[in-house]
Amino acid sequence: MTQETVEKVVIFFAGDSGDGIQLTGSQFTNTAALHGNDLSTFPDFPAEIRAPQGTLAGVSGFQISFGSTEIFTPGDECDVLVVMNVAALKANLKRLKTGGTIVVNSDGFDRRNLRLAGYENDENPLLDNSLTNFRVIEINVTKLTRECLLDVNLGVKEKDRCKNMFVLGFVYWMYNRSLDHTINFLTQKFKNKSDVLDANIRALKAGYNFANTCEISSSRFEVKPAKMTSGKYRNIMGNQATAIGLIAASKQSSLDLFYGSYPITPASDILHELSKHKNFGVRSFQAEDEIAAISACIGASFGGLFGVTATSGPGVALKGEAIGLAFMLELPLLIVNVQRGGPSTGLPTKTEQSDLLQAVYGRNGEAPVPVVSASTPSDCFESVMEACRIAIEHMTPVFFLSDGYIANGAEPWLYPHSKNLKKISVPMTKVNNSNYLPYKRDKKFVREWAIPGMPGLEHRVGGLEKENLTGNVSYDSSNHEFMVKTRAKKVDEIANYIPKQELDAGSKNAQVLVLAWGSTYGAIKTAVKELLNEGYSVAHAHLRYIHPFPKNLGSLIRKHDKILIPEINNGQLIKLIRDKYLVDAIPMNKIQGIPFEAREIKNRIIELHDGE
Amino acid sequence: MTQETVEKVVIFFAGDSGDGIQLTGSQFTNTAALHGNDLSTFPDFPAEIRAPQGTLAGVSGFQISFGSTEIFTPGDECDVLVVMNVAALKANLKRLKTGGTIVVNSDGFDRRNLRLAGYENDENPLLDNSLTNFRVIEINVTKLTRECLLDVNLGVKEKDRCKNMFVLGFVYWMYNRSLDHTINFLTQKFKNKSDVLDANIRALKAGYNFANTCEISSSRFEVKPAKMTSGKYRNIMGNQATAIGLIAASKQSSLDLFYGSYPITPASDILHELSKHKNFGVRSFQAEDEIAAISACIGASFGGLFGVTATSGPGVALKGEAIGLAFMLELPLLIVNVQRGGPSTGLPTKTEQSDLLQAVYGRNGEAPVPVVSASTPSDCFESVMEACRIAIEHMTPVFFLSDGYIANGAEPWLYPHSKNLKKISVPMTKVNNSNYLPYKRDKKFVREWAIPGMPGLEHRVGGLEKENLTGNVSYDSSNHEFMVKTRAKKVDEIANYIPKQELDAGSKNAQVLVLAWGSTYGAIKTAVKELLNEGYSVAHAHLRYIHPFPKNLGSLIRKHDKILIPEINNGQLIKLIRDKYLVDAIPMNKIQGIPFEAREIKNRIIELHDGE
Amino acid sequence: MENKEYTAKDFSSDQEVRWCPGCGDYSILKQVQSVMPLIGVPKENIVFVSGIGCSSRFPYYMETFGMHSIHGRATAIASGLKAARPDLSVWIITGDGDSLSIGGNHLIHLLRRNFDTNILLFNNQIYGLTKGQYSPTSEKGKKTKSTPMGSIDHPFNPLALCIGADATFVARSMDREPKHMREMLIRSNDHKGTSLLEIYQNCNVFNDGAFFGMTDKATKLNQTLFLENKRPLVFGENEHKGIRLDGFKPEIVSLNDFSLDDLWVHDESDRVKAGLLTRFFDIDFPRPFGVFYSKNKPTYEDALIKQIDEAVKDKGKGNLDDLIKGSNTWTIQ
Amino acid sequence: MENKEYTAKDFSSDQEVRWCPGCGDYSILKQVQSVMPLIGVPKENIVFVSGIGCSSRFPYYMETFGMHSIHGRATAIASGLKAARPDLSVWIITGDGDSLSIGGNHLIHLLRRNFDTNILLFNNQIYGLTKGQYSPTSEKGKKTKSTPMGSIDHPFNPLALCIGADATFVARSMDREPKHMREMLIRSNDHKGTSLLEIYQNCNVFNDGAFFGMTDKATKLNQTLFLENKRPLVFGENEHKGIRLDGFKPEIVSLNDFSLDDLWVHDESDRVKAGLLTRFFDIDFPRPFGVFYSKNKPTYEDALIKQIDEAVKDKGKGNLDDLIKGSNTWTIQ
Ligand SMILES: Cc1ncc(C[n+]2csc(CCOP(=O)(O)OP(=O)(O)O)c2C)c(N)n1
Ligand SMILES: Cc1ncc(C[n+]2csc(CCOP(=O)(O)OP(=O)(O)O)c2C)c(N)n1
Ligand code: SF4
Ligand code: SF4
Ligand SMILES: [Mg+2]
Ligand SMILES: [Mg+2]
Repeated sequence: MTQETVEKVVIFFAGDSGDGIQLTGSQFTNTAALHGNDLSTFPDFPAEIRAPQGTLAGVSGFQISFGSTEIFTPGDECDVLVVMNVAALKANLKRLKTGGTIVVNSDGFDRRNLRLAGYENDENPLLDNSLTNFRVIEINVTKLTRECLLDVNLGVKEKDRCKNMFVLGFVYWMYNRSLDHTINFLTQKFKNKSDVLDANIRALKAGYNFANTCEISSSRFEVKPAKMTSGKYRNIMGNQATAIGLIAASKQSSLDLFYGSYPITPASDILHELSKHKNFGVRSFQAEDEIAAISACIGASFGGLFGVTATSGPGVALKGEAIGLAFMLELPLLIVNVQRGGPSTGLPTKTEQSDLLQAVYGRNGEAPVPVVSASTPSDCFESVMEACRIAIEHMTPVFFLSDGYIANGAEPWLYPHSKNLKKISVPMTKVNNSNYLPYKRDKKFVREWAIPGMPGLEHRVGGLEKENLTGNVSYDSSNHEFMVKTRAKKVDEIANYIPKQELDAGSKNAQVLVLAWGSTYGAIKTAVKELLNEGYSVAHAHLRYIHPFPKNLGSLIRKHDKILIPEINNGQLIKLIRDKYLVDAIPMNKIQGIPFEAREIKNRIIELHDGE
Repeated sequence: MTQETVEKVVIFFAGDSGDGIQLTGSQFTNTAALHGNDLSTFPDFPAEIRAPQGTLAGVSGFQISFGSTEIFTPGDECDVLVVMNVAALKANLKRLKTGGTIVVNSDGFDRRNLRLAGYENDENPLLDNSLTNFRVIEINVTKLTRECLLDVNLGVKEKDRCKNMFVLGFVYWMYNRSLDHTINFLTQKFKNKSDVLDANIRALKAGYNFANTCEISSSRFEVKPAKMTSGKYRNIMGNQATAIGLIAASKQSSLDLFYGSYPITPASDILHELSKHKNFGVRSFQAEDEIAAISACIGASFGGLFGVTATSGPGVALKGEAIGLAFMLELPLLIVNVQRGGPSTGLPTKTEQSDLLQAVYGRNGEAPVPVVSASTPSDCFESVMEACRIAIEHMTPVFFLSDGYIANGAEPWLYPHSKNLKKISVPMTKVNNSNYLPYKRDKKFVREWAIPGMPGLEHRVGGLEKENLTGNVSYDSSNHEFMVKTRAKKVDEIANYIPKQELDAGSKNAQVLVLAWGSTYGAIKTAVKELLNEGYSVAHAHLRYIHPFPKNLGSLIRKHDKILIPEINNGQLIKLIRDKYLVDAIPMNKIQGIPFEAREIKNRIIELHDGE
Repeated sequence: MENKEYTAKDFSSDQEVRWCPGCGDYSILKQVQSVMPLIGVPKENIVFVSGIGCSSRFPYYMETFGMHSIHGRATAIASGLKAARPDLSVWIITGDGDSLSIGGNHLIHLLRRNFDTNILLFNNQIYGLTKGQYSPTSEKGKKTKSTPMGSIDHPFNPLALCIGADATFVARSMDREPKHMREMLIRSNDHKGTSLLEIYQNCNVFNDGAFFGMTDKATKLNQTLFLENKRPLVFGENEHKGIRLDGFKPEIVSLNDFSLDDLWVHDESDRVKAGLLTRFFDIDFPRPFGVFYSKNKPTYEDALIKQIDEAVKDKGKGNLDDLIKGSNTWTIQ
Repeated sequence: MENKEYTAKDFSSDQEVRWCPGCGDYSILKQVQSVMPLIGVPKENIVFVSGIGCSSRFPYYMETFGMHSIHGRATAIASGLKAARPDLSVWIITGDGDSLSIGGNHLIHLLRRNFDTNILLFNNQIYGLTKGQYSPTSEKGKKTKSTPMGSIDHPFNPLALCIGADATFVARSMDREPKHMREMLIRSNDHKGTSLLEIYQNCNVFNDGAFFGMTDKATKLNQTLFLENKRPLVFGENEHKGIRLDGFKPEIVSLNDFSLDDLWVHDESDRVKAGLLTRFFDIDFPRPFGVFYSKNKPTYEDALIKQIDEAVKDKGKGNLDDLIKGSNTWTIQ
């Protein structure tokens, strides 16, 4: 047996939806985090709610990349594939790098499972030499788990549910991890079910010990803690960070949160999370549809709360008219779009960045709405707070763009203390403002807000064009032009209240600039970092603010010979950039419902760098 | 009395909504048309349904430009203003050019009318020298009309309704027109009301004779027939031309028309017009909302009819999700947007071009939809047929953009004979196609269509991503990318099936190119024509096809030093052009709910031409 | 502004009223303005929310807070407003197209949720603002701009629909009955929960005389039936006719042949009978006006606030740092 | 394909069925496939249109024409399809969220217009596809992912709502009653006009046992009531209980104390009584299954085609050149 020290490992756990793969993955994650590794994870759910057991459609997966260096993505190729049945192997073998390790529950390769996974005539990938390029560790997990639980007072079904702990124990051994965290977790989770608790812990330990004694696995790996900024960390998923960020924005502005939403994948988890936090004064409202959801938010914002609605692409399509109203009313409102594969119903469980132009242009009339986007799961917290800040301080609906990859992905988060969060100031008028005019503006072009309950400030708002200052209905030609331009100016003016764009890596005259937004961050970051180490002249700028762009963006990008814009769509940010700055930026597009791999980006940069 | 010959005259008729101004205008129009003048008209309705009589809000207007030369717009400044009361004068005096003529019903300047129009303390514009820059012809129209009808057996109210005919008679005399057409019209209209008929004809003749005898008006004008292409003409409004074009497309494709719509200004008249033509097999359906309207159209198209839905901006905002579905299903469908002032409810009765980017980008996911636009009232006919042809021959939803200005404007139309209209071929599969695959494509990337009732061709379609060829649901990554790109390619490919872009005027190396779309046509055409006569190096290209652009557009526009893009919005086409061709086109924007004046365009071109 | 005694005038904004001369909307505006001083709410705590339509211009004319929103969504907007601000008196102004065509879904969901808001549904059986297309309450066969051969849609029975959606308060009044309307407005206001008041409103431009029989002196008494709780259903000249129930079947009887005791006695709390009354519409019966049905049921906003209070009681007022931290943290030195 | 005698298998597509094992949808699919051969329509003339939801995957499994559309719009799409193609047999598949939440408005408008289509409303009182939020038919107080403290919305009574919207055919069945379901499917098909068939469907993953009392051997007979036209309402073990009407109030009686003649006799044509039956829901009564209400009324598509025919008769088949020309032309030489 050898003990190797490695910098970074990517493991993919896969099995049937019923196999507890997500739990296994998250336990491994937390243990790695506690060990001090940097990491990044992504779950891979089946598209069906619960496809028949043993089939390809039913495979659930969980990918984790962890290391002693900085980690920005869940990894391209996997080093280790852990599979609970043959369908899981078939569906995911393509992820494994040549020479990688497969940990196999060989009990999941019986005739029934083989048939369900589409193997005919006694084909069996374990027997046909198709895996010769990999190191295969076969374990009779089912059998061994049952054996170690022989004298536990549970049914077979319940015992079999401990298989995942056996495997987890095995993998813990491979990476020299402590079982403590998971044992604590189990103890908490099954505190009222001592039999189940006992069984799980036994299986976990059995797996660990099996690895230790059987010597089936000849090597053990050490992944040292990463040198990370010191401080307190937690693991966080994007949707969670978004929900928490919304509550934080509510606190920082002292406006109660009204969250109106209609369930839709992959945004629903924000609703689920927020509805748990009623003790923060959050009013969560499951509306009858997306239009009602945003309309209710407009009503709530009119009433002086902060209205937030979240959905995904098709839901945004329905909200367009109401967004236009909110824009005319100039009320604070946040529209969260957790993007998914489109168009139409598309690929609801897959990720995509294809709703950017919809956010920027998808309404009738001249109705520019600020657009803010998040780049990583933990970044959702700060960026959604920024989106809220803009909505409230500038009295406007704002789009916040996340996507399925960020929403469900997780990473360690050096979380802030609330006292270090920005305050959000609310442009509420004074109660006894006898000169109140609803559409009088300050130097930011922001109107003053008066809400029901303020005596003497009664006024009417609406979607018809309004007279400057008074807000009365006006059909006057030049007033209309003035108002259209003023509203646009107000939004453009936001550029003065956001940070300048900075380079994330590389130098300001680098030959190739990779310019991007959203969830492509990790892959680009990884690629650019490697290339910088290898001596390439490359830089990376990642946009949080897409409308308006940071003021210095034009001068920043024009310093580079080539501008590469990778997007998980057919080219959307690039249209905005080309239009605005007249630069011949180069698109790089992947529209497969999955993120870029760092190496794809790397190769493309090298191509551009070395001529072409 | 003099008789002058003039090339072109612009008259504006104005009065209370109840004064029959629209009828007066349309009678004058038809008479001018029959006289052989070229012309262009535009009605100016009040925003309220029926605002109180005598007020500014209640003024209704009608503008006509007619001449012995080509006429492309209803005119910038007016030569003659005909007003039935003081509110009409106050609201429209700004339209009149210095030295212009005002024909005034002085009975509409009594104390009550003055007060209603907002004049206090016996102010009266007829008495205070404020009109010294104009030639004022005062007539006691009310009194004179009553007098000439003294022995007619009608009530005062009914008699007063003939005032407009008195005025019309007067103006006919001024322009030396025959009364025949109007007498015929009245005879038809009041064939069962001989008293009313008699009264109207008397008033008409009385007005004519009054002018002839009283010598109040010292000059008479002759506007000779225009040299127009020979052939048969009719007068037509944009919405009418759109409706007729839809029926023509239905005929030319042999697909019955299903028209699903929800009323909205200024699109409703298409519904009104089409619902009159059930004998063409038109199924018009007033749905419960815009979503139901387009959904019903999708159902109808699935059933093998041709689904068409029309609305205005806010309605389009609601249809976005369903357009995405139609795009995925790849069924023929037309979405007509008669644009109006936005955003939100905006200025419903005013014109604007601000829904272009919504048409191009306003949906979730990658869902490019072809966009076709009309440039003049009569052009609606041919351009909507083109939009239908693309929808049907390329199996895709298509946007057709018109606007309030075109919709309600009118002009003479050299109408075609049906045998000269293009046939539209329907990509319907053969009934016994045993190899039918719903998403197999021809060389244009168009799929074959099979509809319910075709035995053996049963298949399922839907909004989830589909497998190439079969159309079965597919979550496969590379299939998704393939399908997204294929659908985009199919739309791009349409560029091979539309005409190349041509210059409307000017030469291909002119210094300034005016590039535009939609209802700015007339004003630009007028301006460019004048400038060419004056020796400027200017050209005009007007886009009918906006997505995809004609194939040669890039090379065409790059030949010019400066590209000016006038739009009735805050700059939308220009974004598409800059993005696509990286040219530093120059915006020219007017957002006042009213069209450009030719002289505005002209001045801007001169500025650009002469340096800047 | 001091919380003084208001008059109707205090509720009149400075905006010129812009309906067509003769429109029934004027009367409704007047009655609402004259009722406002009676409901005992400071005007800064009153909000009028409307959709789009002639009727929906209403909020501009009220000197209260107001929103003229988008077509069909006033009910949904008001739901959010009331959830956010249960302290406000929220009035929804909507037309037959606004509430029953594009806005039908939000209407029925508002009713089932029972937010304490007051809906005034101006039913003129036509689309006024878009100049005269038929609406979901227009009678079948109606010739309009969009139906030159007559409409072929069976119309909604708005009150039957609302009762089907479990409305807790359903009433009807008419533009030409100002006194009755004021009474109904007060009843709507008093009801805790969603009140649906349908108001017949004459559009004298596009659908003049839609309710002629119910307003014309000659026919009015025979064609209208004014409901009062616990009172028998009588109508006609000198109230000489009555309605009795033969099993489930209502029938018109003369009080010469029957006594008041034989008649159907109106009971606002009886949903089944209220349902029967809404059907005096399909058939040759007088049209009922008044409160058809009224029932107390918990409101949505009360339940919402209760959950928030409970959550605070159970878990304490949310602590942001605890939330940010979550349950599983580690420290990197 | 020849117009042969079909079997259920002919209606099974080649697509693998992908619901959770144990889902009630399987049974419904099976019954529909087995009923299709009985309706006498060539399968190329049958179309299944659905919205979005677990249930809405249904069309993929039917070897007919089909469309899996977008959330809530199947009813609107089917309306256009039927208007375009009255010759087709159109089936709408929808869930409680699809039809009553986002799609509520199109549903009630379809019902009032009375297109001859068949709606199968799979009511599992939960959002299945989005993994378990409460729906508009979930009981108040329900704890779900979006309502950890229990839902506070009063649920719709779907059949009461549909009757309020003037539905012409309203029925209920259940996944676990295959024979009854087949009967109801045939009745739905036979009804000319919109048929609304609510089917209780167990979602064993997110709302298991929602209808347990109505399917469990021990309670089933007491908690269900199977309606048959012209037959008295009896239920319970050995049908020993019945329902009689005391005025407008239904009451449960024992057949020891009352005879069959005393009982309420079901009458499918009586809308008022159908309304009462839909309310066996709020209260402690057995849940009725069967046809609540059925009434013939002209369909929208027939009226539409009639107008087209009349227009052709009156004005002749449209001549395009006449239309283009209009009534007022002139010639320039
Ligand atoms: C999304 C949208 N669709 C359509 C319209 C056009 N529109 C405005 S009001 C209206 C209907 C008006 O009817 P009703 O609600 O009965 O009000 P009324 O004018 O009769 O008072 C319509 C169709 C709109 N403003 N917005
Ligand atoms: C516009 C839109 N909003 C939301 C969704 C997400 N969504 C899909 S199905 C569904 C509800 C499913 O519930 P139900 O109709 O009862 O069907 P079931 O899954 O229970 O059969 C929702 C909210 C969507 N697909 N589209
Ligand atoms: S159109 Fe009808 S409803 Fe509208 S303001 Fe005029 S009269 Fe009133
Ligand atoms: S989630 Fe529920 S309704 Fe959906 S397939 Fe599974 S069991 Fe059926
Ligand atoms: Mg109306
Ligand atoms: Mg459901």
